[in-house]
Amino acid sequence: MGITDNILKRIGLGKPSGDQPVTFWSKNRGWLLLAITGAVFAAYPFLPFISDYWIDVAFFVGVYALLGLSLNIVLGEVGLFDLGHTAFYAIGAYVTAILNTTLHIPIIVLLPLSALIAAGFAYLVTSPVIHLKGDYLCIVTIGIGEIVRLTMINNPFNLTGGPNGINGIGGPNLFGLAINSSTQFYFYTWIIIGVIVFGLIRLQHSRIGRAWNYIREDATAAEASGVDVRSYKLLAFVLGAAIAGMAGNIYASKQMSISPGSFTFIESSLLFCIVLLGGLGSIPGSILGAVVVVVFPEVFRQFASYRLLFFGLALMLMMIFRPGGMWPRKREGTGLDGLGIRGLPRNDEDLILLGKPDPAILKPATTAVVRGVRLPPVTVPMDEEMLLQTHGVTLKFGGLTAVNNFDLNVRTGKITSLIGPNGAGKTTLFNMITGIYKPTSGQIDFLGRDITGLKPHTIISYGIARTFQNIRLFPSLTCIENIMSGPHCHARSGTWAAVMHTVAEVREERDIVATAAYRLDEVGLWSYRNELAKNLPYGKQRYLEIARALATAPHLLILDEPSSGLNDKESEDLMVLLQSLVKEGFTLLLIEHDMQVVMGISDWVAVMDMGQKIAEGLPKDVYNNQRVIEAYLGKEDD
Amino acid sequence: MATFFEQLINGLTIGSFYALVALGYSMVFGVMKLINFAHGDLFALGSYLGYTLLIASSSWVTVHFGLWGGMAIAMLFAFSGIGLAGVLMERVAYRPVYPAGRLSLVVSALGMSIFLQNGIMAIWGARPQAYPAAVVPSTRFSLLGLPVTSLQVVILLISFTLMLAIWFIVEKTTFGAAIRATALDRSTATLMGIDVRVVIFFIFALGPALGGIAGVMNGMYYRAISFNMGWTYGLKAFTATILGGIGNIPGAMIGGLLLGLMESLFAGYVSGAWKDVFVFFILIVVLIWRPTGLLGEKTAEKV
Amino acid sequence: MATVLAIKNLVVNYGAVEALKGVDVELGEHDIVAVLGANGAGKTTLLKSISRIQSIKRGSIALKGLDLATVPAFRLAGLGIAHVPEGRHVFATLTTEENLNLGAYGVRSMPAGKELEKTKEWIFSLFPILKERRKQLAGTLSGGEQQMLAIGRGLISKPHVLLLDEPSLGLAPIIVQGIFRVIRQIHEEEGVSILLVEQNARKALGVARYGYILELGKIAIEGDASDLKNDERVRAAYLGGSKVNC
Amino acid sequence: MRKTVSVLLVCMLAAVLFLSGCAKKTGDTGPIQIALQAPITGDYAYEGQMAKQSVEVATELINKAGGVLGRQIAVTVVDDGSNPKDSAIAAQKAVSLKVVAVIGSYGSSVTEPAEDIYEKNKMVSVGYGCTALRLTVDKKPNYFFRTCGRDDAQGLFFAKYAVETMGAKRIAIMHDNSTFAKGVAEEAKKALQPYVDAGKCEIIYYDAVTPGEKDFSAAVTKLRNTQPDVWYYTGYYTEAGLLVRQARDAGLTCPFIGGNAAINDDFIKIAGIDVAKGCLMTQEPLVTDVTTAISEQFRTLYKEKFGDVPSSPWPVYAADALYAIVGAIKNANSIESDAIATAMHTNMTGVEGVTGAIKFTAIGDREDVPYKMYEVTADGKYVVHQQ
Repeated sequence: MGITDNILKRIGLGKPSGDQPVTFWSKNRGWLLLAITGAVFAAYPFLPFISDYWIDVAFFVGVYALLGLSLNIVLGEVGLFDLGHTAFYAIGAYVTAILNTTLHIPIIVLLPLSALIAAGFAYLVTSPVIHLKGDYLCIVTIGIGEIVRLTMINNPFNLTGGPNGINGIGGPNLFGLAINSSTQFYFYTWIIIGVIVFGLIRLQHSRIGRAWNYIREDATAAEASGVDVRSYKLLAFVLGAAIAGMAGNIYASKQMSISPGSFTFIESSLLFCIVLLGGLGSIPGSILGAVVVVVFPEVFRQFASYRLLFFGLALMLMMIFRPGGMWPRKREGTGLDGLGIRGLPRNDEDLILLGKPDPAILKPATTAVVRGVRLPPVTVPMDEEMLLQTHGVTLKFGGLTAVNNFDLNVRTGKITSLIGPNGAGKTTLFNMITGIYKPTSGQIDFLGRDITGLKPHTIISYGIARTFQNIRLFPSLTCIENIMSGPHCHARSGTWAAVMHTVAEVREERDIVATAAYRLDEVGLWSYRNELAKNLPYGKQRYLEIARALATAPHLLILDEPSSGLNDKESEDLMVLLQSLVKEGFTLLLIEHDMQVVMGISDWVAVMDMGQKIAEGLPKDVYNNQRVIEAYLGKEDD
Repeated sequence: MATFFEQLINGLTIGSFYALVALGYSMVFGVMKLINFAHGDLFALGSYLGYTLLIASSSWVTVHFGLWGGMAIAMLFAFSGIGLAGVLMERVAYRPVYPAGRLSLVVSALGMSIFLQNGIMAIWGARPQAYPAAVVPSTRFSLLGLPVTSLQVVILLISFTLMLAIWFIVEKTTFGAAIRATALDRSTATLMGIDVRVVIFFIFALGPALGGIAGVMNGMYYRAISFNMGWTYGLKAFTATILGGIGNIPGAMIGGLLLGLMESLFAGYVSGAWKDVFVFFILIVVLIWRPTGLLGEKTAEKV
Repeated sequence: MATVLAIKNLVVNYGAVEALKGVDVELGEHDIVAVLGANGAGKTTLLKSISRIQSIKRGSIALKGLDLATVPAFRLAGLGIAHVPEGRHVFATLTTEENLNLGAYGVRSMPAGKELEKTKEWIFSLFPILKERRKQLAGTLSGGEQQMLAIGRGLISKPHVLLLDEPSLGLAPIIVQGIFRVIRQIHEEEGVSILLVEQNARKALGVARYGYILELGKIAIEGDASDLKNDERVRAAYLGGSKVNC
Repeated sequence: MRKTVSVLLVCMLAAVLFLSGCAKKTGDTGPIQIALQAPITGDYAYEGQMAKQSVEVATELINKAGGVLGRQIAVTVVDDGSNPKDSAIAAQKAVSLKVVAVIGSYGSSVTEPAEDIYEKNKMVSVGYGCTALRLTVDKKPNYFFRTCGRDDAQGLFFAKYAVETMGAKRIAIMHDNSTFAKGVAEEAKKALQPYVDAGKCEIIYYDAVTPGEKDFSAAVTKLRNTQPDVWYYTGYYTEAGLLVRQARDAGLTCPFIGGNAAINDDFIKIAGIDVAKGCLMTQEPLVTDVTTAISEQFRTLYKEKFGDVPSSPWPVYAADALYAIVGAIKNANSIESDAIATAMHTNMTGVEGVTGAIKFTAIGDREDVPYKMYEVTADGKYVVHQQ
């Protein structure tokens, strides 16, 4: 029930908050509206002024809504620039056509099958290119779309019928009921859409939907928060392709004949427009976008040669006057209810308390399981005192040695600082520890395990979290959603669990939000939970980023210049927080230039210059080390 | 071997059209981070402008200024006309959408493209038009044993001169540095005393205007022009731009020429029907190997 | 001391939020003025408003009596205002030298040629490392070198007024010292008036003549730098206690 | 509770699936409504727009002559945008307009979904530019007809002409991967097969070019190197014009034969008369070569209204489709679909179109479409080639 409510709330029909009297209407608002929508849909074909033509138009709205929804996953949720989505649609249609006309497999059996094959195809073609950025991915998707279309035209193995396409495709048969009239197709399609929308809304409000959004907002930060970016991108393509494949099946069975002319680049760009017109990441928006794109040219059909002129104009005007789309997804202000998570404690304090971590979790694990993550067995002799050790780590970029044979020891429960001139290679070393770069040589041991060269999202699930030199948040998500990326790496529920709301999934979701609530409260940002991260002042963004890292329940927290941009007073507040974290059981590793901070709280300081260690020791020894003074500290004038 | 060289010249000619259109793409993208999907249609419009000038004056320009003079005037006409159209387009379709972000701009650009295409159809009709034979120079001669037309040579010369000129302006002059600075960081560029509006004006005038010239040359060379020819060229030029590394001027040139050569050689030796499949396949392979195109920067993102 | 830059009752809005709520700041001839304050107090907004890359809602900014609202933003460089933005903002894919040349772009009286070369030599004498790096892409420089380049790029137009935004941000102590040395040097030797925005209050007040402290878009405290250093409120809020001793 | 409601809702909606009706036809006064489905926008917009003009002219002529059954006729245009999806909606629109019959449409793959819809709704439709075999041969439709010829007839005509009349040994076939061009090319290849088997000729080149492109020099160079005796191009005139010119530039001298989509005044304009001169085209008789009274009237009125006769043969078949429909209505003395369809199949006596008498076979193809070889003359006209 939660989700329906949230949608209603977004469109301004939600339950009244506060102490307004509970009426029958307010109590059953969700169901009533759903029933009304259903009734309107059911009644539509029987309205007196609705001819078969308008029913067919509604059918095509349905097909495009499905396509819009499927592209919305890729483009809207994950932000991948896909201008070749028609390829998957085409695959679905052709699989249906070929298998139905040659092997006479019933259309209804082909519905899931074409989805499956389209999904498999998407996996095959996108996995080698999924790492490409923005416009480069865009041209690749265009290329895939064109390759598919041209292959269909060129009729390999006499399968696709060449430019003529394939005819004689049958209609779906539902347990003896043959679907062939316009009205039947209308209902058939819209019932399928209903089911898919239900699943998509559930996905949108699960860790999977959130992970997609994290990637869209900032892929590097998402990876560093424990999201397996590559897999989630692929999942989006695969799911999107599956739905597009279904749309292809429906289209082919309605048209009875298909040809490559239906799967051109223009179709792909129309789908792109549907998603943008509706609003990125908005499910009702995608459906509305389909309505506009299909109905608009119909209304203007009598203007014949001018109708596309108007259509082009309309697209521009829409983007000028409603740049966010017609029905954008609103995130802020919907409160925790907007997350669509069930079984939360009624009041804030209980929720925050629920998220308080078990102190055992924060102890470096000698056992093999940490919060649901099965760790690989210990492979290097485990030193109880040393949490992290780098042995002779070296990284070369071309001819340049950024980090040279560096040994760093981080002791459990202590604050270790890494200082050194700008460009010395400190951040590069951090990037190797957290898995963004792979060392040229050397080894990194953490908790007695060799973590050299593992992916960032794996490393974070072992217990190393980080913040960035230039704050990297998920700007258009709320603060609580930002922090909910932290526990993501420990959760296990998959797509199916998210759609079905399994018991384990519901429990996991509740734990995620509770953990996030606890950390948000810890850094003093609870009152900002429903604000978008980008609207926070700079200093608060720093704290938000630290809270996000803490929410991953790390053993080691790596902070890259946490006091940068803070004045002396603010730095002091930060020091208080950092020291309290150590008391809580975290181990800290800092890069810092502010000597007040470094000397004030560090237990151990290592100094790096030109990729090499030039000194290490207790803060006061380092501070008076002549070599460090020469290379880094300098002599104060005043 | 002679065939190979012929295909080479064919490839260079078509490639130089791609390169000129790609150059405009790349310039606009470099500064505005905008994929101007309407760019191909401006190219088509350029073709029509040149055609109209040569037809409307019933070859008056050709009669008075000779074949080459007529061609030059038509090119200048299209150059200025499309330059103006580019600037107008930026004002009307893009400037109001900048705050909405890149994806909205793509939709606006697609809308502009549909609008332009159907606008051309509304004005000049759906029928393809042909540049009249009387206005096209067609002297044939043999160059190093290969049969070429003087028009082909002139087109190659003009294209390469234009490309070199643009490369020089952008890479070697102070104004070029100002353009590149604007592309990187607009407000800091303003702090340097760079008038960003002038840079944008310049980019949106020159980029499309190059396409306009290419449009006229294309019309002269192939004679046939149609209202929907912009799509094909736009897509190919975009491919070329990406192949070379988007936003990179020499990259666009190399991408365009390479694309022309690949098409020509593949169609000539293997199959015309599978040509575009091959081209896109190569593009994808290149991108897997070099994720930011052939000349794209290989800098890792700083974190 | 004659006033070079006079800011009166400056109000700036970000959407509905008031970032500056009526600020008055003055910078004299041959002067260094520091603007301090917490994050989000509006310091950077102030500098951006002066160089007109931030639109203002109310108030006036005058350079030697010339109302800057009448001048387009890109002309300011030619009028002798140089702004070194926060976070350096060097043009990463341009070379060091191209970056420097662009600094003089807005100055018509400085045609590329001898004059420019001479000024460049002066910059190189301030920051010798830049000369070594002149053919290198700015993006490949270290943070400290980029900051030097940003300052050099501002100075190459030989400005009357230099707006410096957080020059010490994220830099090693030794670099910070060097940069402050140069600030003092150009002020003393060339007579450039400097408006300095800093987090590092101790350093800033060490070099400045006068200081303003911005709080939530308003001037909370102002006064001579030496007085501010000893002001109890300033000490508590901005200089931090001396809990740390080393 | 929630589950029950969902189940109920789904059951309700499913039940509705059983209840679907269909529309019925109109009254008996006022003009007889006929629809023209044509590509007014999209890639083949020029053909669609000329078809519209042709039908306008034919309508005027018919109405001036008193209409049919004492009523005038009126034609509504529905645009199918040259693509199959729009075609289905356009067809459904025509059905919902409750017209008596439909003219349309142009391309085969665009016509196909529309044909299915018209067939399902028992509405007579007459295609005018859709030449693929399967529209009639595979489907054996009851309500679908076409006034244009079929790919195989043209392919056969070419094969016979090339081998028997011209005595060509090395034959090159080129198409543009469009439904139509590839259809003719395939049929031509099929028709050549017996000759190939008999060792009389060989197909030394079979490939496609991409429509919409302008540079085919790579393709023609490849073609030239195969040294063909004759070269058949089945695609559209724009590309045909470019191809011929670029082929001549590349030094290919063998005779060029175009298909019936290549015949168009613009072919000559694009190729240039020096090159176009002497090119051959396989083609149904052109409107200019039919000397019936209707043809005369049609040409005169078309010229009057639009300046020139249609530059392509297809729009004329759209006019013929109208004549066929009107003739069938007259012969059937009814505007009921079944009556019209029956008349079309069996009783077309006295029905004349712009290109001559119109009769249909049992599966709806036009009877006796005589192909002729046309030649481009030195003054840029198409005349029947005299061997």
